Formats: sequence, C-alpha cells, structure tokens
Amino acid sequence: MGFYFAQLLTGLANASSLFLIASGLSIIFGVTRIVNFAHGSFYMVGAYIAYTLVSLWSGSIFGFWVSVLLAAMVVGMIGLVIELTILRRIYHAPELFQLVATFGVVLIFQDATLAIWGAEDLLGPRAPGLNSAVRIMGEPIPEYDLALIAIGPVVLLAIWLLFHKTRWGVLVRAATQDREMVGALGVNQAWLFSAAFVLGSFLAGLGGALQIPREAVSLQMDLSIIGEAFVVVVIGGMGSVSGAFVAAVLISVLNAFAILIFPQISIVLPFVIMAIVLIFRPHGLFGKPGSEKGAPEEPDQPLALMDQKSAMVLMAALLVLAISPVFTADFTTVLMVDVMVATLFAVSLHFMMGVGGMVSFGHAAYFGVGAYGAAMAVKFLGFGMIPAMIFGPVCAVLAALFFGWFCVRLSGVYLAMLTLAAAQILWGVTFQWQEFTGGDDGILGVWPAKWASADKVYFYIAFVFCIGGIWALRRAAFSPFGYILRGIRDSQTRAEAIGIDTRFHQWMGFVLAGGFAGLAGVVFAFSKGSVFPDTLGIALSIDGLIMVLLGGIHALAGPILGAGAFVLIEDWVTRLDYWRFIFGAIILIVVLLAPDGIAGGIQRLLRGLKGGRA
Amino acid sequence: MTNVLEVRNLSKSFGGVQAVKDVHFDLKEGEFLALIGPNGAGKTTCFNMLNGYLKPNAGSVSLRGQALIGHPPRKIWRMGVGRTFQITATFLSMTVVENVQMALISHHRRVYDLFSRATRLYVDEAMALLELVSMQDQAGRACSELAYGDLKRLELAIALAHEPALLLMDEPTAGMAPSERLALMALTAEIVAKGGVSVVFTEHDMDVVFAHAHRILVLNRGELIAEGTGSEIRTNPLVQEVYLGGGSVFEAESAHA
Amino acid sequence: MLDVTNLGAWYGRAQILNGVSLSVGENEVVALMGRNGAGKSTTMKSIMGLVRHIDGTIRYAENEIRGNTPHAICRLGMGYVPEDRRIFGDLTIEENLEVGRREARPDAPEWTQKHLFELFPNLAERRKNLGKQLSGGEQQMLTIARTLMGNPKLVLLDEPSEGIAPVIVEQMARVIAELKREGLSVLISEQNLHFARIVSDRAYIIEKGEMRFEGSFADLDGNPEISNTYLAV
Amino acid sequence: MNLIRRTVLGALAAMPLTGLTTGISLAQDTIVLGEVNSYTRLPAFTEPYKKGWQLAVEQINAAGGIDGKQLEVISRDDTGDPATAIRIAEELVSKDGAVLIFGTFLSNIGLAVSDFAKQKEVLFLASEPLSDAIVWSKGNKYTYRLRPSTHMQAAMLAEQAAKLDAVKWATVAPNYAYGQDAVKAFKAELTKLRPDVEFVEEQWPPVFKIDAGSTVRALEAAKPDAIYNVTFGGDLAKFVREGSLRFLFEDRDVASLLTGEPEYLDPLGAEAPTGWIVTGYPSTDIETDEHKAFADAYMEKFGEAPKTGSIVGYNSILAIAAALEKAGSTDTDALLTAMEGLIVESSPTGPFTFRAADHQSTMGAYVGKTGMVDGKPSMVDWAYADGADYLPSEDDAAALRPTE
Repeated sequence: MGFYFAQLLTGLANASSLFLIASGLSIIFGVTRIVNFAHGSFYMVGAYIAYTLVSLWSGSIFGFWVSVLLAAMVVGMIGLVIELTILRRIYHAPELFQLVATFGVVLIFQDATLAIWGAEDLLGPRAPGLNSAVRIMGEPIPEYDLALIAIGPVVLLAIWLLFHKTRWGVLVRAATQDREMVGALGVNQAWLFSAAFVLGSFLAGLGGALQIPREAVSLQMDLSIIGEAFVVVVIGGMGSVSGAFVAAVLISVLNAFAILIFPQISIVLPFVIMAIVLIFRPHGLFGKPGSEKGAPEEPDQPLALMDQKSAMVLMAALLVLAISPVFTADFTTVLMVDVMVATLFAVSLHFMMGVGGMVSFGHAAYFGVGAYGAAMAVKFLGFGMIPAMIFGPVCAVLAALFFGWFCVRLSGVYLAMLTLAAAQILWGVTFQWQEFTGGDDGILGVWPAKWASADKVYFYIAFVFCIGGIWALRRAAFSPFGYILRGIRDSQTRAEAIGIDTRFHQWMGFVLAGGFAGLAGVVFAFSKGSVFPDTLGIALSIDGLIMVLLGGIHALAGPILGAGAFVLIEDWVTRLDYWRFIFGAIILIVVLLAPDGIAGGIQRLLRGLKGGRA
Repeated sequence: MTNVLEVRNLSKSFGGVQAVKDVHFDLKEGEFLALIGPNGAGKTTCFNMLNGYLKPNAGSVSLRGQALIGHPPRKIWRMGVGRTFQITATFLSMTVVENVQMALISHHRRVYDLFSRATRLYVDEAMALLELVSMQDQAGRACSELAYGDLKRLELAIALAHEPALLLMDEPTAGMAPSERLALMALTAEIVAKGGVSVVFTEHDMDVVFAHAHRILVLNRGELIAEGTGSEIRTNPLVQEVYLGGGSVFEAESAHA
Repeated sequence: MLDVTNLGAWYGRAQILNGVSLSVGENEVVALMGRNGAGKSTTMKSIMGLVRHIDGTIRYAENEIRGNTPHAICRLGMGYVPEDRRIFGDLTIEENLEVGRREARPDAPEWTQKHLFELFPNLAERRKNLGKQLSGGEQQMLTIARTLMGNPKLVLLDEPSEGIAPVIVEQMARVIAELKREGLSVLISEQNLHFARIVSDRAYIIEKGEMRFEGSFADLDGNPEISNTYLAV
Repeated sequence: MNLIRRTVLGALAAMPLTGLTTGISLAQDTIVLGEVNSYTRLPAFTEPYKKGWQLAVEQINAAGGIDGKQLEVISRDDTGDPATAIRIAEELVSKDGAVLIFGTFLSNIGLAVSDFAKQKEVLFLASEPLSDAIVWSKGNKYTYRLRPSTHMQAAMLAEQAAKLDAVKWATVAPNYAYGQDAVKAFKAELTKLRPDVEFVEEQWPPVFKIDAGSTVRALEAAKPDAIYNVTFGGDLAKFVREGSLRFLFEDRDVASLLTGEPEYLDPLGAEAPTGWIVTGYPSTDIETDEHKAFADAYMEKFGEAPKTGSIVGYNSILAIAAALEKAGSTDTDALLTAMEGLIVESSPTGPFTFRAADHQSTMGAYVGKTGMVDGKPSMVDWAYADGADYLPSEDDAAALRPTE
C-alpha cells in the first residue's frame, strides 16, 4: 500500500513540473493563438539562469527561492522582448505562421545557450532545506517532491484567481474569444497579448528553474519537454489551464504506474493517452468547440491556372533541372535529389494543409512508412528497386487510411496533434520492434539497382517520381476532388448541403497526401541507402511544416519555394559555426519581411516592380 | 394538390429545454410557405430537423412519401431538398461560378474525379443558374468580394442546382436592403410559380412575408400558435402580442407595405 | 464632433470605400443608410480603426484619429457596437460589462452597471448568466450596454435593428432616444428608412462605397427618386 | 582571423549552386580527410573530440606531415541526422576530394555512413559510435571502428561484477539500441562467468527523458543486490540524484557503463557516486610518457584536461596517419589493405591493432571505481583493460559478420 502511495506521490511531483510549463503554453495559445515552439526554450533558459543564480547564493534557503523567482522573471522579460520585436509584427499573418518565427527562436536559443553556458551538463545544488527525504508509510519521499506537489495546485489557484477575480483576467478571457472586439472596447490588446506572453514565459521559466534540484541543466531540455507540454495542453483542451493541470496529473501518474508493468511504454505513453482522449473528446477534456482554431483570417483568392509567362519560366526551370546532371558534380545531383524529395514531401503536406485545411504535425509518418515499406520489401520480400518503390507508397496509403479515419473526425490544432500522436506511435513501434524494423539501427543496404546506382542515373529516377508526384498533386488540386476539398475547408456546412460526404472526402484527401508523402519517402530511402526511425520523427514533420508555412500556405507554389529554400539554406549554413543561430536569424528575417510567406513576398515584390499598389 | 412535405409531431429538446414541440404541418406542391416567430421560437431548429442537421426526439417528416428523418444532410440533399443559410455559407476561396459548379459536380457525382479540370465542368449549366438569379455578370468575381445580398442570391442559385422538389430558406433576406429583399423574394416566387419546387422560408421582414407567402405559420416557444394567410396572421391578437408588437416602428413599416 | 473627409478603404486589393465624407455634431443622431454591401459597416469599422488599409482624414474631437488603434480611439470617447454583436459568450453578463468599463469622462454622461440594469431590466435578471445563454435580443441589448460602460460621447451603432423581432426593434428605438436625451451623439447605420426616421435627426445614403445623399428626412422625402434609387422602398 | 576568413570563404565557395563543376582544386601537397560528426546535436561529446583530432593534425603537420604532405581535415556537422550525414559524406568524397571519411558519434549515423562507404567504396573509420553492429552484424569491407564497443566495455564491467557477491541484478538502460546492446552483452558475459546470477528487473527510460523518481522506485521495488546502469548524460544525473535521495544505492553495488568518462562524471560534481564500478578515462592520472605528452600538449593548446572524446579524436588521426604511411598511397584499395591488421605502435593509451577479421581496434578502456579526490569526482583503483582481451576470437568475430 505504502509503495503505491509513494509511487502516486512521485507521479504527482512530476505532474507539477509538467503543469507549470503546459499552463504557460496554454495561456499563450488561448490569448494569442500562437503555437509557441519556443516554449521549451524558455523552460531551458529558465533552468540555466536559475542555475547561475542559485550557484551565486549557494546554500541559502532564501537565496534559492529568490533565484527561482528571479530566473522566471528574467524569462518573462525575454518573452516580452520576443513578443515586442517579432511576434507583434506578424499577428496578421496566416494561421500558424507565427509557429515559423518561434521555430527560428528555438534555433537561436539553442546556440545562444551553448555559447553562454557551454556544452557540458550543469548540475545545480539541491534545494536548501529540502534536500533529503522523509518517510511516508515507510517509503522515502524527497522533501522537494512534496514541495512541488504543493506548488502545482498553488499556481493553478493563483492563475484561476488572476483570471476570475481581476479585471486583467476578465480582459484576457474576453480576448481569448474576440480580441478585436476587446480592442474596440478601449483595451490595448497589444499589451494584453504581451502580458499574456510574459505570463506564459514566466511560467515556463518557473518550471525550468524549479527543475534545478532535480536534474542537470542541459541543452536537450528544450526539445525533450516541448512535445509533452503540447500533449498536456491538448489533452486538457487548448486554452484551459485547469485542463492542463488534470492532463499533467493524468500523464504523470499513469506513467509512474505503467513503468512498473511495462517499462518500455514511456516512449509513447503520452501520445497514446492523447490519441485516446482525442478520439473520445475531440476538444480535449476541458476544451470548448472553437478552441482549436487560429486567428480568423482573410479568405484565399480563387485558384488560377498559371499564365503563359509563368508556365514558360517554370518549364525553363524544369529543363535546367533536368539537364543539370550533365554539367554538375555528383554531390550537386545528390543535393538536388534531396531538394526534390523535400519538395514532393512539402507539396503533399500542402495538399493536406493548404488545399484541405487539415494541418498535420505528423506528416513524416507517411514519408517514413513509405521509406520503411520499400526498405522492408527489399530486405524481407526480396523485391527489386522498382517494385519496392511501388510497394512503399501502398504501405503509406494503408497507414494513412488507418490513421486518417480517426484524424478527419477532428479539426484545427486537435487534428494536427492527433496526426502527431499517430506519427509518434508509429515511430515508437519502429523504434522498439528491433527484430522487425532494426530499431534505431535502422535498415541498411537499400541501394538502387545496379543499373541505377550511379548518382546521375538515380537523379533521373528521382526526377520522374518527384516531379511526376508534384505534377499529379497539382493536377489533383485543380480537379473536382481538389476543389471540393478546398470547399470543405471553406465551409463544411455548404459542402454538406450540396451532398458531399465531407468526412469521407477529407479522409481520401488525407490518404492521397499520405500516399505521395510515402512516394517521397521511397525516393529518399533509395537515395540514402538506409532508413532509420528519424524518417518518421517529429523533426522531419516540423521541417515539412516550416517549408509549407515559410513558402506561403496560400499559394500552390509556396511549398515548392519553401522546400527549396529550406534545404539549400540549411545545406549552406551548416558549414558555418553557430549555424543554428544564423539559420534561425534568416528564418526570422524572412518571416518579418514576408509575413505571407516567400510566395506572397515574391508576388508583392513583382507587383511592386510593376508599380501596382501593394 | 398533393402534399410535397408532411411534418408530423416534430419535437426537439436541448438539455431539458423544449425547443420545438409537436409541430405539425403540410406543404403542398408549388406552395410558398413562411415560418415566422420571435428569436428563439424554434424556427431554425425546425429547419435543421427538416434537412438532417439535427435529429428530432420525436415526430416524422416525409418528402413525397419518403421519410427524411435519420438521414444525414447530404442524403436529404440528394433526395431533393435544397437550402440556403441564415448566415451565408459559400466557398469563399472560389469564384461565383465555381461555387455553382461545385453543386453541379456533386449533383453529377463527379466529386472523386482526380484528373479533370474542375473549372471546365458544367460551365453552361452554372451560367444558366446564375442568370436565373441575375448574377451572370459577377460569375468571375471572387466570392469573398461579393456584397451580402449577392451572396444570398448566389446561395439561391446553388440551392437550385440539383432541381430540388423542396427549397428551405432560412432568413433569405436578412442583411439585404428592402428593395433587394422584395426583388429576391419576387424572384423566388417566380421560380415557385414555374412549378417543380415548393419553398419553406423563415423571415423577420414582415413586408416580405406578407407580400409573397401563400401561407404563414407562426411559432412561439417551440409551438405552432397560428396558421393562415397574411391578413389572418396580421390581425391575430396572440401573434401581435408575442411577435408583431403594436408599436410605432411596425406601424410605420406596415403602412408602407 | 466627428468629421470624416474623403475616406477610402480597402480589403486586400478590393476598394470598398471611395471618398466618403460625413460628420456628426454634438448630441446629434445621424443615420447612415444604404443597402447591404454599400459600405455602411466598413465606414464604421474604418472610423473605429478596425480596417487596416484606409486613407483620407477622420477628425474626432479636434484630433486626427486615422491610423490610431481601436483602443486609442475608444479612449477618446468613441463607442462601437458591431452589427454581429460579438459578445463574449463564455463570460457572464457582469463580466461582459466589466470588459467595457472605462474611467468616467468629464464631458460625457457616466454609466454604471446599476444605471444600465435599469435601462435593460432583462439583463439585470440574468447578470450571472453566460453571454452565450442569452437570446438574440438580449445579446443585442448587452452589446449596447457593454459599449456604454466605456462612457462614450459618440456611439457608432451598426445595424441595431437587423435580425431581431419587431418587438425588440421597438425597444431599441426607445434606447436610442434615451441616449440622445443623455446628451450622446450617435451614428447609426440602418437599412430601414422608417426606423431611421424615428430615431435620427438627419441621414446620409451610401452606395457602392460612395456617398450619394446627405440631408434631412424632409429633403429625402422631397426627393423620392433618391430613396427609390438607393433604398427603393 | 585566418580561421574566420577561411570559414567564410569556404562556406561561400561551398554554396550549393556556385560549386557546380566537378574538379578538385586542392593543391597536391595536402591529403584531405573528410570528417562528419554531430557537433550541434551533442556538443558536450563532440567538442573535446574535435579538439583531439585538431591537436593530432597539428602535431603531425608540424612534424612534416605524411610523406611530406600536410593533412587537412574538412569537418562538417551532420546535425544529428543520418540522411544529412550521407549527403555530406558524398560531398566530402566527390567534391572536396577526401581520401577517406572518419568520425560520427551516434550509432545510427555511424551505420548509415558505413553503409554509404560500402556502396561508394571509400574507407570509413568510425571513431566514436559504440554499436556492435558496425563491425559485426552490419560490418563491411570498408568500415573500421576505433573505440572499444558496447560489447567490450560491458564485458570489462561484467568481469569486475562477477567478483561481487551480488546475485540478484537489476538493469536500467536508455531505451534504444545502445542501451539494449549494453544490457544484452552484460547479461551474457556475466552469466558466462557467474551462472548463479539472476536479473530481477529491467527499466527502460526514454533517452534524455527519464522519469527518474518512478524509475528509481521501480528498481527499488525489485530489491536487487546490485544494479547495472547504462544511462548517461542528463539522465545519469537525474538517476543519481533521485536514487541517492531514495537510498537506492545504500548497500548496493552498482556497475555503470562509461560513467568514469570525464564527460559524464565531471558534471555530477560533489554528488558523484562513490564506489561504483565503471569504465572510463582517468585523463589526468595516466602516467605513461605517451599519455603525459599528449595531455600536456592538449592542456597547453586548449587550457583544459582532455576528455574521452579528445583521446578518441587524437587516436583517430594517429590511426589514419599510420594507415596512410603503411599504404604509401591515398588509393582506397591500398588504404584498405593497410587497415587490415594495422598496428598503431604508440598512442597515449598504448599500442592497438585493427583486427583483420572484424575491423575492430583493440584500443582499450580504463576500468575502476568512482571516488572523490580533492572534492572532485574521479576514477580510483583503475587499470587499463586492453580491448583485445574482451573481444571474441578473430574466427568467432568473423562469423558474426555478413558474408560479402
């Protein structure tokens, strides 16, 4: 009995940490509708600053708690600077575009932290006065865990009081529903946003600072927490702070007990819980309908076929690409294959997001399933290259059929997070099932057939598949299927009212996008010769998302420009020291110059050159 | 004349609140029927049950003898029920003519066609429908740029694309100028008069109701409290009390009707 | 008090308003009339700072306010009641009013919750209810009350009679009369000539983003072709 | 200054679309070595490693280079992604004219590059990755590995663990291939030496995401006599802290893989456990002449004591230099022939050989216990364990490799 109670307390202590960071994320999303990837960075920086301050004041109880609060305040100020200098300028950008900016901030913080605090993990002192364990029912419980268990609910109560008993809180809640109207009633919503952002960053910093007595401060802290924080926010319901608390407790306590029975489960447990919650409650435990949507935005312009001049430019570009192996080195053709793969992947994601209005945070799943499908067909079924290249997308289609069926029942951020859960579950299976998938040692020896093994020959295979895939998706976007898909995005009510089975249609859109992502995965697998679970990982999904958003989600050319720019810039900057900082800065510059993405920026530039009104 | 629509004992409650209670009416072939009542009387709830967005707790609806209840909206649409919305629902990222083409593509069951160019399908039919509502000049405009009244007319064109037997119009003239209101309803009346389609509509503008409706049903707190022609309804004391009011605004308005 | 000259407004690349001029005097109720899509709401939103691309001049209480943010404009004493009500559904009536509350102004009547609950007795009964639980008419009352909590001198009322039952329209007319009695100025956008005539002192008519008429209702009655062309009642 | 200029110019010259043409423009008096590693993903481990190979290159070049030619290393960041690593390897070979590739830290990147080496027929010296698969189940003709593998280090620990009284063992390892290999190897080796031991509990926390409190309690619940730990880095710090708070290590033996390496031990500071049996690298205590010379030079150049990565980086270059000298050519076939059974006569850690049968070097590791010296954590009672003693016989090892 005592044992289980102690395990419960351990879970609750973890829940408090998780709640602090998740509550901040939830508040920021609720008010500003920003999906803040940089939240993990705030958490990490909070921990580093607290480490420095606590070390200065070593041993004093007062010093410790003051340090923790100071660190959180400094992070709040950092949040303010980011909000004022970057985010405030792009609130009017298309939905989710701010996510690109926060991604740039993540990159910058990674290198800045490395430069300031160094590469080595830093282990701070334990909390003075709470540095040992007490026995509860015979089991040793660290005193600091008990402090954390108390801090969580105290913070929850403080936030609740702040939101319900102060004018500021009422204004914030009003702004989560209709920020423009709040402005028209005389409230400076810019400062309201800033304040919410500062509060959210403060909570993230507090969460990080409070970790000092529990773990070494390291450069991995940002990315190791952010996924789980999003999961907590989504399970609780976007924008609901008490929901985040319940979700944090749910995940942490379940994990504490689950590892007693099945130690390997930790890898995917939060995502499994999220998937189950979302399937039964499409807006999370406490979320409200509508809480999934981003800021309202202006509708797209109607699609237009390319005019003759653009078509000629495009044909010329394709021709140059097609003959490029003749005059370029092998490594350039290899790079071009990477660009084409990324472009097909981004175009398939754009088909889902831009045309279909279904945002995916887990599109890499289908890319990876395609790659693995082909690799396993080669390894276990003895398929040749071309049959394996057909087999891979078929696997991706099957996976998309399965997961898509659940995903299209949701919308907005919830849909996106369910795709993420699906991708993480697939990743977990691939990672764990060593006998079959090779685990993280992957599958090697997936090289092209002898006749195609020269880089230049393989380039043409990739050319046919990728350019063909992009052409097919573009064709599909202009087909009745694609138009109806866009129609469903515009107005589900209207689509239903003209006899469309909207869910089935979206499901098929999901599957089509998944299948072409799988095709990209297949071309990728044979160009690299090996596949690893990374091909299904969050990082690749996020890269795809950044390509689509950075390129411009409202233009069919967006993902093509975005993917090309992303791969080429990354290939170039990684040659430099502190390249993440530079890459992050480039992303921020693009974001600030072209809040409608690269495609929108180019359009504006062309219009400007023609002397039209911008 | 035969009944196109038969509504029997339709009831719906939301969490203990009886939104619609025992509503019972028929619609004859070629009839133009208005459903009026104060906000919250249950008009929209009624509509949503007729076209499948809501499932009633009790009652039946049959269209030319086929039961409608239990089918999703898209099935009911295929059975021959068109509708326009109180708050317009159109595909804002498409042009006017493309909006109508979508309805035609769906009607001709080509929604899973992956290879044709959507914009080249059924252009003539779509233009004919736009002409019917005098929108042909605006066919190429982006739907997002349209004035509200034009959106309403577009909705009407979309709703007629599959030649429905029954047209449900939820506040078709809300947000239009008085002149446009009358014009739109005159247009609708014309379409009804040509035959083949019957219309049920809800409306707050009594000018429109009294000018065009063949028959009027009045709902209050979910119950049907009156039924009859314009003059019968106008003089009904119960209707005056709960809905029409007796004040200056209405008198000025009706004096002009 | 409010002087708008040569106002132009764009949504994206589409020009919605073109050279619109109008003025509202002290304690005056002015109607802005026109069909739907004529530009009434856009005019109001532009004055309130809710449209991003505008040009021309908007002078209010001796200040040029074009380019100011909505909250700054509101703080100068301008209140805005949107046509689609936009109440905060998840907040109680009291909290909705709290959002609108601003400091009292020396030059404008001061409104308190108590005073407003007297003016709108239905709201008083349901003060702890959430905004989304209200009926359409009650929401319309709440959105006006919420704006009055800001103690404005000038109220922009966008289509107050739209989409509500005739009985509520009558109540609305009484409220507007009360505002005038309290000394407020009101710019009201309206499609219904009769309603406009009852509540307001003079009228403008806008069509396709351009001003077509300005004058008293007597002038309007004297030129039936104008109302026939642009309002065509 | 010069370095900055070179970096910038190099980067500009390498801009993807400007370097369109084939052709190796480097002067004939240098030998270009291609190097890939996870510099941004895992700087704590790869920075000392980089310093190590930089020192070796500098020393060799100062001494006249190889056959009068200077060594030049073109080093790139793989961003922690196997696919990027392969693209970079391709560029290093086809554009930069690298005669071979070395480096990598993460096992999957090591495997990806080794497979690339096989496909493109270029020599790859896997410096740091520990995965057994690199030389055994997925070994190939073109790939050699320097550092003592997971299996070797686990066997070193098992040898010491077998001397303990402990019978009931629990294991905790990060949930990925390295952790799984390390547990499997330890179990096999320990059971061979002590058939009476039993393994009563396994914990598999996700790498860098350990829920340390719950993991510690789950281990405690099994009441083992001893614990075998494979966690490292931040996970190790959390595990140690939560474990000592909850008395997990009281009266229990702990055998812990790699924990004696300065990269992992130093950050634990005053809280570093004492008395754990570990493999590692007591970098400041090794008194051989070769090591002293290395450590002094390193200290002078970088102002800090060498770490495990430093020695791995340094030895990588020593091995490559030895291979180049033995081959007398930069031709891949000649290099491959030279690598087979290559003996590196002298290194800071002593001589080692690349076994012809499985391409694994016999470079060893240091086995000892953790302790506190002058308030700083360090290894005590350590001894050098020669890698050759912990490898299967060459015949057995050859049987583990796929037939080519």
